[in-house]
Parts: sequence; C-alpha cells; structure tokens
Amino acid sequence: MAEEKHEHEDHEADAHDDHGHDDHGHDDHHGHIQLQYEDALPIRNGKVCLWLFLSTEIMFFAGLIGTYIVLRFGAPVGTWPTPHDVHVNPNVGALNTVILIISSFTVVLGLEFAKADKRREAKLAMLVTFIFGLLFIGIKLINEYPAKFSHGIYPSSEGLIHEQSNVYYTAAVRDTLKGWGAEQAAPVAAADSATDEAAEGAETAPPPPVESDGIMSDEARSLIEKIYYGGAKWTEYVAAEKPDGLDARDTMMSLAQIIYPLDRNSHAFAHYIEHEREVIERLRETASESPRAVELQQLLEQRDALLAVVASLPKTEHGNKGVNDYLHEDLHFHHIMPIHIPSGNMWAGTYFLLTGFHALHVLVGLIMFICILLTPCGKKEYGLIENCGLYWHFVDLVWIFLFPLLYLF
Amino acid sequence: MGRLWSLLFLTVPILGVAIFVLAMIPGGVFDDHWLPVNINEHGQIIDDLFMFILYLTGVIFIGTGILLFWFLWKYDTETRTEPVKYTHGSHTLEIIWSILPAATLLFIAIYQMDAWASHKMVPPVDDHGDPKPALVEVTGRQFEWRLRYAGRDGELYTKDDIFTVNDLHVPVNEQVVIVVKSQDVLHSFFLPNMRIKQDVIPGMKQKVWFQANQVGQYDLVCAELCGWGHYKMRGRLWVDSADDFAKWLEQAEQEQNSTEIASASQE
Amino acid sequence: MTAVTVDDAHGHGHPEMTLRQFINTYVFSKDHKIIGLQFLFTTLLWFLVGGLLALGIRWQLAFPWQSVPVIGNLLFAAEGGQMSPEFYTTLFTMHATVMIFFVIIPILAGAFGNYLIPLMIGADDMAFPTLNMLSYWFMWPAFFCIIMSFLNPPYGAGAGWTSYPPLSSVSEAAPGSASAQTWWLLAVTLVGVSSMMGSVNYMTTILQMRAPGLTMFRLPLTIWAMFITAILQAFALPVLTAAGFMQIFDRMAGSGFFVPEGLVINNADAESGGGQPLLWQHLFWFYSHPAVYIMILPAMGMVSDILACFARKPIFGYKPMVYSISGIAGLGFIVWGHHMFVSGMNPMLGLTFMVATMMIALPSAVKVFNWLGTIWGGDIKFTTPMLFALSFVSMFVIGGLSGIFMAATPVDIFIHDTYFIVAHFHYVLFSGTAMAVFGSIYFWFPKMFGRKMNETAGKWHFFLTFMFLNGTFFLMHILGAVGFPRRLADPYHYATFKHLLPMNQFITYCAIGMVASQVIFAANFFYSIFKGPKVGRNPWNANGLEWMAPSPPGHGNFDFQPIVYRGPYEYNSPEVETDFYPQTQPPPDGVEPAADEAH
Amino acid sequence: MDHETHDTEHHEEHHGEHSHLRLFIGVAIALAVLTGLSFSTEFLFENNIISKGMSWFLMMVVSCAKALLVIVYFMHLKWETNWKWVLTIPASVMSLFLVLMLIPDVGNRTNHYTRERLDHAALPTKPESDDHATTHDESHGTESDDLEDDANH
Repeated sequence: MAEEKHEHEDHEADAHDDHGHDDHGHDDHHGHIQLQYEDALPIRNGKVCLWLFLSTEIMFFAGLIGTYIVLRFGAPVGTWPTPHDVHVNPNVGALNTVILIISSFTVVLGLEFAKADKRREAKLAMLVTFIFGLLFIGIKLINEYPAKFSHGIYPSSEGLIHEQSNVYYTAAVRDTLKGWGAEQAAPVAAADSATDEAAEGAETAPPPPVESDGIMSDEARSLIEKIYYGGAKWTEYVAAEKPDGLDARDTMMSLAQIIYPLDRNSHAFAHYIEHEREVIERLRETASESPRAVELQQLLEQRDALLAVVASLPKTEHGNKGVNDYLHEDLHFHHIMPIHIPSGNMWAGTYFLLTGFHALHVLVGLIMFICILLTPCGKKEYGLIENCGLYWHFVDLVWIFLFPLLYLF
Repeated sequence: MGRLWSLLFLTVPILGVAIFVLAMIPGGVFDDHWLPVNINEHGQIIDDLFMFILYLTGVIFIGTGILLFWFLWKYDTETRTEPVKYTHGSHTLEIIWSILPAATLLFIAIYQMDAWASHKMVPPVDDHGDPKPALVEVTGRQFEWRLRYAGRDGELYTKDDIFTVNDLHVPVNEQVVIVVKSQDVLHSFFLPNMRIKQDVIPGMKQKVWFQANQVGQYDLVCAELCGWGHYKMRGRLWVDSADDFAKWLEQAEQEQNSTEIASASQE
Repeated sequence: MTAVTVDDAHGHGHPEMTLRQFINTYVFSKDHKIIGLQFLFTTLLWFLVGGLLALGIRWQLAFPWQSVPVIGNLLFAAEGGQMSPEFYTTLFTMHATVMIFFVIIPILAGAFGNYLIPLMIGADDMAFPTLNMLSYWFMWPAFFCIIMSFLNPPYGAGAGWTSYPPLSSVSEAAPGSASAQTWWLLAVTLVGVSSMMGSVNYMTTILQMRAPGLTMFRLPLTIWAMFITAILQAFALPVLTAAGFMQIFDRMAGSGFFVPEGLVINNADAESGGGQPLLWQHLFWFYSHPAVYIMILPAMGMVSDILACFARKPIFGYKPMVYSISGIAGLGFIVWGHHMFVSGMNPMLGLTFMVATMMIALPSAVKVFNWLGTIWGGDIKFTTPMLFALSFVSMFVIGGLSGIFMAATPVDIFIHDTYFIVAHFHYVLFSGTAMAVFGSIYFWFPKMFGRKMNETAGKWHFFLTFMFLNGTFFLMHILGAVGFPRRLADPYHYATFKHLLPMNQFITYCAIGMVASQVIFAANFFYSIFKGPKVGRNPWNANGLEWMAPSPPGHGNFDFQPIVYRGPYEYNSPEVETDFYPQTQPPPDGVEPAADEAH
Repeated sequence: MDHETHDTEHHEEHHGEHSHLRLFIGVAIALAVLTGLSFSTEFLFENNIISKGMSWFLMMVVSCAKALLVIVYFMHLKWETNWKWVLTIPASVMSLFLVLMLIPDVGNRTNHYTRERLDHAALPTKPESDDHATTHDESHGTESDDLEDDANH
C-alpha cells in the first residue's frame, strides 16, 4: 500500500508544493490524506451504487419482458401455446414463487439479526436463504427444463418444433421414423410426386437419430411401424390422392395430434377421427379399384391399428396422451418425433430467454450468499447483507412478473 | 495571431454558403451536384421543404458564424479595448433564444405533417374512394428486384400476373401504387428521382405510391445494406407513355407465355 | 465544515520498485488517474485503427476496384490487389464499431471521465476503485472479440454497426462472415458491460464524493455532462445488452426473435421464424440514440470549461446549460424512432417521434447561444485548446443544423441513408467530439503529465485538421443532396451518381491529409510526455478544483482538504484582483460569499 | 467526522428503532396469499366467470401489488428518503415507455404480414377455421373467445 502513493514520483514537478512530507495525517486508509465530502444522499456509497445497478437491471428486464409481451400478443391469433401444450406446470411455478418469497423473507430476517449483531441467527437466516435459492435452481434444473427438453421443446432451427402441421411436418415425421427403422423389409409402392416434393423439403433436416443403445422393445418397434404407415404414410397418401371426404389438412392435423396432442384441440381431433372412420369404411369397400390398391390396403390396416393404439393410450389430466409421450415415458424410447406446436419456436425462445436470465441472476445471488456465509454476519456486515438482500429482492421481483406471464397467461 | 484565427472561423460561413450556392446553380464547377430532377407529382413538396429548411438553417448558420467571428475579432486579448464583461447570463436572452427556436422547430414539425401523410399514410384512391389497387409488387432479394405485374385483370396474385426482374416500367401521369416487400434481408426501395425511399422488410408488405410526370429511364437504388452485393443491386425505372407501357406489358406477357421459365417462377 | 488542511503524502522516493509493484501501480492499478490514462492510450491507439479503416473506405470510393496501395497485394493477392465488396462491408462496419465503441465512448467516459471526475469534485478516487479497474479490463475481452471478428476468415462482420437482422441474424445471408458477426456481438456486449460498470461508479462518485461546499449547481459543466452521460448509459445500455443477447441466441441457438417466417435466403429456407426485424431496430436505437448523446455531451461539457477558461469569463447561463444537458438526456430517450422513419415503422409512430426529435434541437441551440454568450465580451486567448473548443462550437452548429433536415420526416425520406447523414454525424462526432477531445487533451495534458504540449505544433495540428476535416465532410452534404447512398462499394454504376467521382476523389485526398496531420499530434503528444516544459499546478490560471491539485496529482489527488466556496467559472470576478478566482480560495474579508452565484 | 462511521452507520438508523419482524412476516404471508390469488383468476377464467383478458389484467394487478409489497417493505423503500422517487420513477416510466412504443410495430405485426409470411406463420390448430388469412387480421383480443369456442366444442 505504502508504495502506491509514489507512483508519480518521477513526474513530480510541482513548484507550488510547499507542504512537508513527514505528516501522513489519517494515514490508515490509503496512504494519503482523508478527504471530507459534501453531505450527499443519506445512504452508503455501496447502496447508492447497488440501487443504480438495479435500475439498469430494470431496463435490462424491461427489454426482455417487453420483447416477450409484444411477441406473445402479436403472434397470429390463437397460436400461442397454452402452458399445457408445452409442459409448463403452473404448480411448479407457484412453488418456486413461494420459495423465492420465503427466501426474500429470510434475507430481511437475516438483515434484522445482523443489525442487532445476532451473528448465529443472522448466519442461519442467510443459510436458509441460500438453501431456498438452491432449491429454486434445483427445481428449474431437475424438473422444469428437463420437462421441456425431454419433449423436444427447445429453441433451435434444428429443433423438433414445427409451427405448422403441413407436408414438411409429415415428411419430417416420416423421415424420423424411417431413421428408426420403421420401414419394413417388404417395399411399399414408390412414393408419388407429392411425397417426393415433401422429401425435398425435408432434406435440410438433420439425420434422424438411431437408437444406439439397442433397447427398443417390441412394443415400441411395432408402434413406430404403425405410426410410419398408419400415420405419416397414410397422411401423405391422403395429401396426394385426395379421397372424397378427407381433407389433407385435417389429416395432417390429426397426425400432429396423435404424436403430440394439444389439449385445446382434443375435441376437434375426436370429431375428426369419427368422421374419418366413416370415410375409411367407404374407402375400404372401393380400395381394390384404386390404382394403388395394395398400398392403400396396407395403409388402411395400419391406420386402424394406429387408431386402436391411440384410443387405448392412457389418459392424462388434460386429455389424450400423445404417442410421443407414450413411447418416451411408458416404453422408455429415447428419441422424440417432430412435434407441431403453433408459435412453439417463439415460445421456446422467449421462455428460455426470460427464465434463463432470471436463473442466471439467481445463480449470482447464490454466489453472493456463499460469500456472506463466509463472513461473521455481524453488525459490520450489515451493509454487505443489505446490498445482497436488495439484489435478491430484485430477483424475486422479476420472478413475480415472470410467473404469471409465463405460467398462467 | 488572434485576428488570423478569427478570419479562419469567418471562412466557415463564407465557404459553406459558397459551396451550397455553387451546387445549387446550374452549370459551373458543381454542375448537377444538387437534388436530382424530380419527376414525381408528390415529390415537389419534399424539395420545397428541403429548400425551406436549407434557407432557414442557412440564416442561422450565417448568423452564428458571423457572431462567432465578430466576437473573436473584437475580444481578442491582444487587441481588445473594452473591459471583460463579468456576467453570468441573462434571463431575458435565455427565454428569447429558447422560445424562438422552439416556435420555429414546432412550426417545421407541424408544417411538414401533410407532406409526411401524403407520402406514407394516405394511399391514393380510385374513383369510388376505394384504395387504388397495386400495379406491381416489388420483391427485393439478394441482389436483385423481382417484379410482379398485375396483368390484364388489374389484380395481383392471379394467374395472369407478369414477372420481370430489375426493370420497373410505370405509366406516366398516372397514380401508381406499388407493393414492396423482401424475400430475405432488409433492402430499401429508393427512387431518387421520385423522392421515394422505403425499407423493405421480409414478411411485411408495404405500399409506396407516386405519379410520374416525365418519361425516361431512371435509377432504382437499394439504399439499405443487404450484404456483400448491396452495391450492385441496381434496378431501372422506366417511365413510359401510356401507350408504350401497354405495349411493353403486352410484350412482357407474350414473352412470359412463350417461355417455360416464367411458369416456373409463378409457382 | 471547517477547513482541514493536512500535509500531503507523496514525494518519497522508492526507486527499487519491484515488478509486482510496477504491475499493481501501472497495469492493474485501481487509481482513477492511471485507469484514465490507460483508457486514453488504448483509445488513441484504436483511433488510429479507426482512421486507417476510414481511409480504406475512402480509397474504394475514390478509386473503385483499383489496386489498394501498400496492403492491397498482401490482402487481396488473388484479385490483383483490388478490394473485394465483402471486405468493403467489413471496412465500414469496423470503422463505425471501432470509432463508436472503442474510441469515442471510452475516450470520453473512460479516459476523461475517469481522470477528471474525482479531481474536479475534490475526491481522492472513484467510489469503487476495483470496479473502476474492472471496467477498463473488461475492454480487453472486447478488443479480443472485435479483432477476432475482423480477422475472421474469409470475411469480417459486414452487417454495418447497426447490425440489422435478418442480414446479421441469419448466417446464410452473409456467407463467409458467419462467426465474425457473433464475435462482433460479443464485443459490443462486453463493451456494454464495461460501460455499465463505469457509469454506476461515476454516478455514485459524483453524487456522494463532492468536496465540502461543492453543491450540484457548483459542479463544472464537464461533471454535469459526465453525470448525465452516466445516467444515459445506465438506462439505455441494458436494452442493447438484452437485444444483443437475443441476436446471439438467434445466431447460435436458432431462436427467431428477429427473423420472420418464410425467409428464402440464398435459395434456402430459413427454418425458424415468428420474430420481427423491426424489434431489433427499436431495441438497438433505444440504446444507440441516447448513445449519440453519450458521444457528444461530455465533449460539450469539456468545451464549456475550456471556453470559460480562455475567454476569462463566467459561463453564460450556467443553469440553462445544465438544464439543456438534462433536457437533451430526457428527450434523448424518446426520439430513437427518427432513425427508423423509412424503416417500415408505423407512420403514425414516425409522426410522434418527429415532433420529439424537432424539440431535441432546442437544448442544443440553447447551448450554442450560451457558448457565444460566453465568448462575447471576454478576454479571448487563442491557445490550442481554445482553438479546438471554438472549432467545436463552429462545427457543431453545422452538425446540429443538418440534423434538422433529418428530423423533418418527408425530407428524411430522400436523404435517409445518403451521404447527407454521413456528413451530419461526422460533423457531430468528428468535428464535434473528436475536436473537443483534442482540445481537452491539450488542456488537461499539463495536469496528466506535469508538462505542457508544444503550442506551435498544436496550432499547426489544429489548422491542418480543421481545414482537412471541412474538406472531407462538408462536401458530403452536397453528395447527400444528390442522393448518394452510403455503404455502397461502387455507387458509380448508377447513372444518377456517376458524375460524383471527382468530388469523392477530392474528399479522399482531404481524408488522407486529415489522417496524416495527426502525425503532428502524435509526435507532440509523445514528445511532450517526456520532454515538454514542466508546469506548476495551474498553468492556465483556471478555477477548477483539478488545478489546485499537484501536476500530476499523487495518489489520493489532493494534498490538502479542498473546500469549495463558489462555482468553477468565476473568471474576472470583481471580488478579487486576479482574473481567476479558484473554487477553493476563501473570499476576501468583507465579501459575503453568495449562496449561489450561478444564474 | 470519522470516515468509518460515515461509511457504515451514520445514516442507517432511520428505521432501526424497533424490529419489523411481525411486519415482515405479515408481508411474506400476504405475498403467498397474493400468489394464490393469481391462481384463482385462472380458476375464474376456466369456469367462465371472467374473460381471459380480465384474468390477465387481474394477474398483472396482483403482480404489481406483490412487487410493491416487496419494494416497499422488503427493500425498505418505505423508510428511505426522497431519493427513492428520483430513482424508481424514471426507471419504471422508461421501461413502460419502451414496451408501449414496441406495440404499434411489433405487437401488431400480424396486420401487415405478406401472403408468403402468412403461409409460413404458425397456424391456429383449429380444423374448422379454413381460411386462416381472415383470422390473422383479427385483433388478439378475440383470442379468448376462440379458446372458449374450442372448449365448448
């Protein structure tokens, strides 16, 4: 320390400098005189700085939340995913809210204790805060994010979310299934022009994953086969041949629903399936006259089989369980088929952006609490605890807005 | 020395005004270094506004320049005669030189609203008061302008639409509405002679309109950075007489029907 | 408060400085003066880089597709030394980025803010010296990233300093500069972090650590400007940081915040979508418009100090000056839309932004009139810093007035993205800020190094720079009036602009001259650090607190307790015999210290 | 005046007379209750008592109330002097202004979609809405009705 004050030794050229060099005054601080200052804000410098920092943070989150709000409410009408669609569990969100509230409370508690110099109690309060913060992050990392990832929901141009159930989507499903070995040895009639075109669109898609660890139960294998023929191929057949009474768009939507049902569509889906059964009966009678008779016969069988499986799938509290979830959860199959969620990419983008930056702030808070826990947590650390507390309350504040915006809207 | 420096600062208003005057007057060293010829009926208002602001700011420019020079000349420490005026300011002056510019600026702001509205907010209407349908849709892409004419039925996005690239033909003396959009990145649809500039944004359709009053060939410039080839994204604007335009449209239609390429691009 | 004068604590000799001490003192120093000088030296170095990049641009505009001298055959051997259009986009992107983020903002806030704030308010250091040090060292990762971006093979970032998506968001749109754009975003974000650290520190310091008696309305205008600048940074920058992260995610994760659906780029479908390119423009300009004021306000403050000192007169209308700085800052937040008049923004929104933009010219006008009022009736001493300050006033008038053309929405339709705007912001940023920075270096150099810079060389430097800058930038107004668009590698194949080549060549010659004149400055600067004539504490007979400290100030700045009795501009006060009246000089007997001298 | 004192204690004792423990407990409970309230608006909506928009509005009101509680009590703003206004008001105004200015351009972006973009835009997964182009032009205010239609289907 003492040496620092001589850094300008070489430049010392001050003719007016007639002060002595022997008295260091209040030389306990920096090795120079202790200056006095004009009365300013009645708070510590650290606190001023922290409040200023928090106002920059307000603008940071205003940018992020503002982006979310305009993108979310500006999305094409009726397309933003509901929380159920994307496996957002409001209960978990509420739990996390309460966790943060309690941790905020314990920070205030710790601060009061520190002011009274009750070190043990203060330390305990900070420890509780730390544990609750950890809990928040833990729930995020163990429950919330994996719930999205395991269902193939993440923002990526190569992700599994398709915003429309169109020919590209169907082709992507078909290619994925093909990659899992869904195509039987017996060749089915060559794809027609419509599917060719669709295949072109799917070329840019990444190579479909292959079950590497070899654990694919027979049940899973047979189900995958059923979706391949009774779902993807059938849909492509309908799109190409356009049989009377069947709308290609409805079929594609039905494929999306079988794979990943959006609960708000379940009624429409049931309605459509009922309608399709009638048409299929008619089709079956005239199947032999079709130029693609053999193929149609096979597709119809597989379609029936698939619908039977779908009907027998276990129900969840929100309606049908999709084939994707069934394969994944019940049959322990590792990969995910492409899923159709309108505005899903934008949802995933904003969700991970907002919660990600919030979680990052929580992590920083946790590091700060570790630092506090290493101190005696007494009266002397009051300022430190207050600053960290203010920051932590701000993190809580952000979550207070994120919770309804992301989990309940 | 001080006087020399004062004179240096005097050259600023003198040379500044001189350069603008030289550029404005036709002929001379800076021939053609001024606003390009305006061929848009709605464009004159922009030129007028430009000139109005130029004169207004010119007066202030000259005024402050001369004042600065005069103060420097007069109060130069080597030659000054008066004692230093020890003053902290004048409330009256502050109020005057706050209110005067404020009023002027507010006046400009209000004065130009009509021009803005007629350029960007009120598209031309047909005889029935309905919005005039677009003659052509211009799509920017790296690095060319793709045009889609409404064709015989006067309606875009129908089977008889005519497709061309980079050559924008419009009839003279007629209100023309153009839909501009982009296929990939931002571009800007800039017709210098029409005083028209509109950034085109992928996925967003916008309209521009004008009424050309002079036949000829002009430039269509891309004025928003769109990648390495931004500089070469040049289109041509042809203002044709009504007859020529009809003839050209017919010819374009025939060419299109006789080639396979056109039907492919229709898709 | 009583006057407590304590003897100083510097001047001991410790010649045997260890390496560690050297590093602690000069490299990882927490002393605001060292950090300020570190900022000064690095930004001056970047200034050179930015200037050379500008020459590259000028070369292409004057001699399109001709072999670039010196470096041409090194860089573009395959093309016979001619510049590629990709490289041209990189050039102007980097020129703007370097000049804005690595020169002007850090030299004003980082170098002068750091050096002057504690000295001018009578503090021993910044409120948070460690944070201060970090704010400098966070610039280095940014330097690294921008160099990575520039040297990225085959091409550097080329989406302009505004980095408008989708060109910047979708890598297919700019093949070749894929990771360069990501590096660029990282660099800008890191600069933002650095600025943010600085700004909260400055605000705290100015609020909390003023010398006794130094009320807010006795602060020098430099400090007021720095304070308001810090506020602008603190509130505006986080939005750019947020937007920057979103664009990084768009590029790296494939989210689509700024990418609309259904793009067909380079004949390939871009897959993500759902976003809106205008969102970036709004968020970007929400920062970058206030940033324009971040780049001019401190210069205005410093110019005010220099003008008052060499006109030997109090600032004319101190309080109106303070209010207009604050007014510029306040209005600065609600005018960002004027960068987007032709961007496809809702025209109604354009109208509201236009009115606000017109109004922001008002405080600038008030400032100019007050500067003129300051030199009126003064005792003008034509020193080098004064010449630069006067040229700031003269040139800022041009830059300010040309801004009115852009603010008028219909006129902006025509001149948007033409050389008229290039002329406008170079008049503000080069003829304004950079000239003010030169002036400030000449002015505070004695304080920084205890020596004076050479006046004759300084005046030559001023004269040449002044002539060449006007030759370079004034004619750009004329180019803009023809509609000459910016950012075109070769505008001459348009019939409309073909005849502008000679004028562009003239501009290029002036630009080369301008860069060359800086050699005088560099030589003067480095020579004077070591060999300039030594000076005392107050070589200019100025009033400010910084002039009461030793030159250069030791650690802790002041060797006595400064007590402030008045504002910093009491030149030629009738209360004293001398024509200056330092803030710390107690009033003579019988004179009642006025409560608030500034009106 | 000792620097140390000035820095740490001098101005900190404005509210230190008695412990606010009970107050803070009350605030924490209130926050938890308000979180429950957010949930109940969801419940009200699902039972068709209030519209979606109303439920959103109520949730935001509840959130603001919670935020205020945290700011005023936990962050001690209640006991701070006037500087709190200087800092908090501009920040809140500015952040709201930013979002408001985004609405006409970005929030309304579906109004100026091109045909191509509509083709690629996310489709509402409603089989009965055949002409998606018309649904895009509706304001998002009708979304709640759409959803209700679905539920009643």
